[in-house]
Amino acid sequence: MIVNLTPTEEQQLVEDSIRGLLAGKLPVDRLRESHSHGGAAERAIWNDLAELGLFGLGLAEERGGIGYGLPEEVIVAKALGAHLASPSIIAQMIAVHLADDATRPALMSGEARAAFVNAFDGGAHLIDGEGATHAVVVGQGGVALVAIDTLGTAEPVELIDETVAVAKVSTSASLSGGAEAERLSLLLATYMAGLAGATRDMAVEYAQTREQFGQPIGAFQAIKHQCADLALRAAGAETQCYHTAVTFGRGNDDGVEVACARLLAGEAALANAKQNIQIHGGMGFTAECDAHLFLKRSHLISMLGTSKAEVRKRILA
Amino acid sequence: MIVNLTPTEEQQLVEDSIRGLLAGKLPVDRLRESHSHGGAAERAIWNDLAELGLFGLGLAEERGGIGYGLPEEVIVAKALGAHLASPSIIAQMIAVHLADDATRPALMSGEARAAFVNAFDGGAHLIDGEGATHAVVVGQGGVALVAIDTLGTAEPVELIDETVAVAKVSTSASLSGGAEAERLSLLLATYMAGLAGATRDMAVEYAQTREQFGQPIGAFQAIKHQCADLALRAAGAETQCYHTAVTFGRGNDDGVEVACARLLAGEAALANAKQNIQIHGGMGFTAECDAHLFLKRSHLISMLGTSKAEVRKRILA
Amino acid sequence: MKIIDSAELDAFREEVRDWLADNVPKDPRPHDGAAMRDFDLAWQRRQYDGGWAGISWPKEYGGRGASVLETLIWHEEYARANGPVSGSMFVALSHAGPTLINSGNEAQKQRYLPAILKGEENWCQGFSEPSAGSDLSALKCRAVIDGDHLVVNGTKIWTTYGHLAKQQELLVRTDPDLPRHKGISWVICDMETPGVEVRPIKAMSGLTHFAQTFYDDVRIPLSNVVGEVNGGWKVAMTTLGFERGTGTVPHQIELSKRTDDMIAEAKAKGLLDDATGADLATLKAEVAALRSLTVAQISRGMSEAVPGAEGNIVALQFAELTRRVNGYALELFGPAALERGGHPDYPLEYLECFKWGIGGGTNEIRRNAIGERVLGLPKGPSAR
Amino acid sequence: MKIIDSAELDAFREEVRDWLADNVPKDPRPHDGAAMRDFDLAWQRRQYDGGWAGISWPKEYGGRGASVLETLIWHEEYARANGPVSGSMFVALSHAGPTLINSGNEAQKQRYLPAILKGEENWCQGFSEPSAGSDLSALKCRAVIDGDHLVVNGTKIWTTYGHLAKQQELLVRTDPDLPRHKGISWVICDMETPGVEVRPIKAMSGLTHFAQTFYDDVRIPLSNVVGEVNGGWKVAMTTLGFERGTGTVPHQIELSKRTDDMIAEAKAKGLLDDATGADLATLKAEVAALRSLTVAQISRGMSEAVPGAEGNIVALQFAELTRRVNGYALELFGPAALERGGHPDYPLEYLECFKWGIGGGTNEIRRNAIGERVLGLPKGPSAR
Repeated sequence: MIVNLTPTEEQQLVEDSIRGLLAGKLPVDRLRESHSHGGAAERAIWNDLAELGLFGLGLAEERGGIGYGLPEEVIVAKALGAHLASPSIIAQMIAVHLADDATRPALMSGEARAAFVNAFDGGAHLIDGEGATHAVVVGQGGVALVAIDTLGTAEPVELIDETVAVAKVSTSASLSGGAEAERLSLLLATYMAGLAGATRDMAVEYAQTREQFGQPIGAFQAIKHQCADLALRAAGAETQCYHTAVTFGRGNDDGVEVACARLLAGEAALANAKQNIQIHGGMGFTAECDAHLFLKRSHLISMLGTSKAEVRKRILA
Repeated sequence: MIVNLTPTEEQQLVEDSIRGLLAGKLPVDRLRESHSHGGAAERAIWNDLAELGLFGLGLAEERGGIGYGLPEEVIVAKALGAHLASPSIIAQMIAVHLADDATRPALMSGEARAAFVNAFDGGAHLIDGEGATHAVVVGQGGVALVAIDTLGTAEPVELIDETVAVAKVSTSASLSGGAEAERLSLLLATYMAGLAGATRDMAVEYAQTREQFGQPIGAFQAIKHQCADLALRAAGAETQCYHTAVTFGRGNDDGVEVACARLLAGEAALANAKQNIQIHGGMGFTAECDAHLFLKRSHLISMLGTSKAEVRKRILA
Repeated sequence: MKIIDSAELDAFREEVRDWLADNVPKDPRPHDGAAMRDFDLAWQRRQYDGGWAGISWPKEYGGRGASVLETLIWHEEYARANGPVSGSMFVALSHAGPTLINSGNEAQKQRYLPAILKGEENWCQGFSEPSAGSDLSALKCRAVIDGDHLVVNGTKIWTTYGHLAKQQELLVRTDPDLPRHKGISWVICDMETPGVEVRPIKAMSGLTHFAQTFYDDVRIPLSNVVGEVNGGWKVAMTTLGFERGTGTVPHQIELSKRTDDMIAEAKAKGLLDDATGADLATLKAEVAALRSLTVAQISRGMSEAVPGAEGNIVALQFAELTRRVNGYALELFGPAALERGGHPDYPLEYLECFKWGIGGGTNEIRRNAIGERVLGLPKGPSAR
Repeated sequence: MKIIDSAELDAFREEVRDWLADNVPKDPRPHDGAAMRDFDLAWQRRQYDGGWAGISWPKEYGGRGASVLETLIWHEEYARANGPVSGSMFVALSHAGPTLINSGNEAQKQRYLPAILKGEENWCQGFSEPSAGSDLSALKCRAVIDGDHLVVNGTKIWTTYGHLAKQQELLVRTDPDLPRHKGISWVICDMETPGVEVRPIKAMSGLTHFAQTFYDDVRIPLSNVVGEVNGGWKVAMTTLGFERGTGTVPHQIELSKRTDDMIAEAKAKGLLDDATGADLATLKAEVAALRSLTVAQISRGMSEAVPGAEGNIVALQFAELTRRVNGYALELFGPAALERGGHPDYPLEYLECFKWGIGGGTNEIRRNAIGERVLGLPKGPSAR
């Protein structure tokens, strides 16, 4: 098996169109305004996303999907991460795979909407749930798609990431593993690789333009080498996600590959977010600079579903 | 309780005299010649060490010792580490504490000699055992002093550190913990802090003198910041060892403090040794440069007695 | 290396402990805003009334005149009694006050020092500028002499509690033709002077700790210049702390407590396994190292008047370790620990701790200082 | 992003696999010395006889002319078959040979290339100097034209297998008055020329991998200059690997195997608990990242002729990871793993792996290159 990780022309088109849409409609700085929080900006373009074919991109044509595969889905997931898009878009992308024939068309058209529920020992968090008809419940045991009204009463709570709207709920959904759980885990990993890549780019741009001691700070090795480390981590996470997507179902141990992607991307997203703040100095510590948003989102997503301890166990499984 | 870590005048005298002796008789570069290996150079000055009062330095006067305490012993242990002295000197320093009244005088005078036996799951290594009459056996369970002839047949083996002479032996000594085992662990920790300090000094000296791109390499942040990290680790390890020595038996949890010292010093010795090699570039990779000797000794000593896993458990005990 | 024991110190410790037990505020300290400032000022006044204000300040300026050892005891007991952080009084007590004592004239001392100790006026620092960052000598904020006044124009940023302070220690460029380190003056600026405009800056934690200040033809009496006109660099550089390294003790003890609490909570919740145990043991060992480094720094302070550059080692260890400890809590306690508003509020503590290592000397600047001033490595090819 | 499948490639893979199964030496490769060199030359000859020598070299120069994909398959199968490292043939095959193909004249190609492929002559590299280190442009080794010869005086260091090589690619300064990067020539030096003296240097592992070479009035025919006199910098900089990133595949596969073996051994020995499991899982994930980074680099090599600076990312990840993996084995398996001479010889593997990240570009130089050439950051204040 020989793997080529260079995007095909078709994949490049997929990437260009999602990036184009996101650049226009979901620029990161939208989150400086609280009225864009909680997935509001995403809900406003939900139909555009559906029309772009995002919901069903990797679903087989015979099941009504676009007929691409995981490689195209991860391309989208990475772009979503780079734009700090609401996790609900990933939830919807997964929901179509989990849905039965009756529900699927409404999810694909965007008429029905999904949001994540993170089910953990002692509670559950519904994330950006406004307007959702379905919940993609994720936890140690895997994933399940349920109707939103199966969740207990929702009680708002603020998490570390104030740009998402969260409510405590309860759920008794029985989660299951398997290929769709792995797909979800890989999409989340790639979303985090997108976070890691975006903070690398932010840091590099700042290092090129910000001057101190009469030099752009990127000329100083202390900053330059930090940027190199950002690039190393982002590249490792991204290529592992892509490699896993391409080889999925082709004889590798997918569970191990996905778990590696998840661990690498989670660490890269967090470490890069912290380093990006550090490189931005005082500015990076303010709420006015976008650097902190990536840190907060990294914590949120790295704790969605499988825990780090569980991920590491799967790598050695 | 207020702790002052600045050496007293008397402690400074102890330090100056041991350093003076070691600088003259055990310069690190002696180990470039294999005839100094295996503790040979140390055996040649064993009587000088005894006359300096090293064997019994921290032993109470009523037991025939010099009457100093742990602070003075760790000052010596650190100097021994900085000179890559044979671990047998530490073994002898501990042996006088472990010995019964009949044996102690001969150990203090240097007439009887001790060497370490590292007892681990599956074997035991006698280190620099030539001429030894006694063995200080160390392992997970603690420490024991035994006569050298209680060990099984000695079969020479080369360890990672070719400057020590090692033999596989067997021992059925029953080890015990307690204050003397903690004392030993602290002396080994401080020996490693000595290794960490020496590699910091080596790296800094090289960075000050070696030029590249028309500058001393220490002017470049990549090297300067590595040196700062060497200094941070060495200082953390050293001050923790000293603090533990001063407060020993004064109401702190000595077991936890010693374990912290051991963990910090082991990590500092290893990390600094690696970084020192890196800073020395090609030269650091050669057998001609002393940098590798510190790496090898760090591995040897960090595995003597309590394992890292056990050390970490004790920190949380 | 020895234990210092004395009946006098024991008695002093007991006195401190008793007073703190009776006086440390029971109400939680507000996180920010005027309520926080008022809390800080009231607590300062209470210490003043108890005879504890300016613990290490010389007696002649109203301080307690405590020795290094007594100061250390004060800070230890203060931390153990959960005494509140000095917060919006920090600059006044630990920086501006000591600078005035060292370099101010008698009139300035009489005017400003009692007001600090009594909790009547707090101070902020106007050193950093948007374009200068860590490079103080590049500051541009301009002051022109006009009669018996300075007229200041420019801006300062990262001024901690600038929006809540009464006075400011302000560095301005009074002669742009002199070399960079010359031509700077150290001036007392009343924040209520016309032309001073303060824009609060929200931190990523959601709290508002600092501000940017804009100066538009701000007239400051020349009598507010501390030291010589154009001699401000020297004034700023010779500011001596009287605390001799003891000021970091509360942070160190606090971090140690936090780590022990985390370990206890992990045990209680059944989260302690070999893996988390290994991580927690490493953190606890690093906390022990921080404690020992702090003690070593204070030990040096007992015999050396001028604090050495080794303080950067303590500060660097603290800055990096506090992020690791607070970050690990989020990982250890799982998604529930991401919720805001709990006790402790893990995300708040975590987000706040990023300020260490950025404000008051970045980790990079500290590594430069350790390399150059502790280890004697040469300065870099360019500016530093 | 796709899987490349074709019957031709499958057939090629099978052919490679079969040949390697029959021909890879069963005897262990000697660790160093002439025995090692002779082993390497004999294995090269065997590959030549089998038609596999110079897998990616153009056919016109005696190579196999394999495509990038075929080269990749070769390296994959080679690693899986435990093929020996190219060792003392590495410079000839991967550097000197390709340089001659790119920049040599026809006579030079005819004289030297077949001797490489047939395993008759191995090469070493004479680039680094004691006072120049990573800074090639500062080289001082001097060559003066005397009739139709160059007369060389000076010294080179870190010459891998310099004491075992027949030919050397040598950079000398032919005009000290030109700017640093000019005035350098790329010369073929026969190591048996009078005046060449080689001092082997022992590495910290105890093995002797490299040497310092001294040149005392060494006369080299001008016909041995490759490219123009004073044009050596250009020759050195335009050396293109034909392998397009596939050359690192054996190292990556080897490290992957070593990691999996370590995990298996830990399981077998009952050493796998939550703590060691966490460490090993992290290492295995990093090994997966190295694999994926390598695949990405090769993917770029399929469409781009000139290898990009991204290769530094792969090299840096490998250099740092191999130290971590080999170092962890010592920690994991305890004091018994400190013994030399076992299978594997953990200390030997560990000590040897420090060469990555020092030789052929330090980690620091690679981080500079990633910062400047991949990310587009400005060069540093001084030289770099």
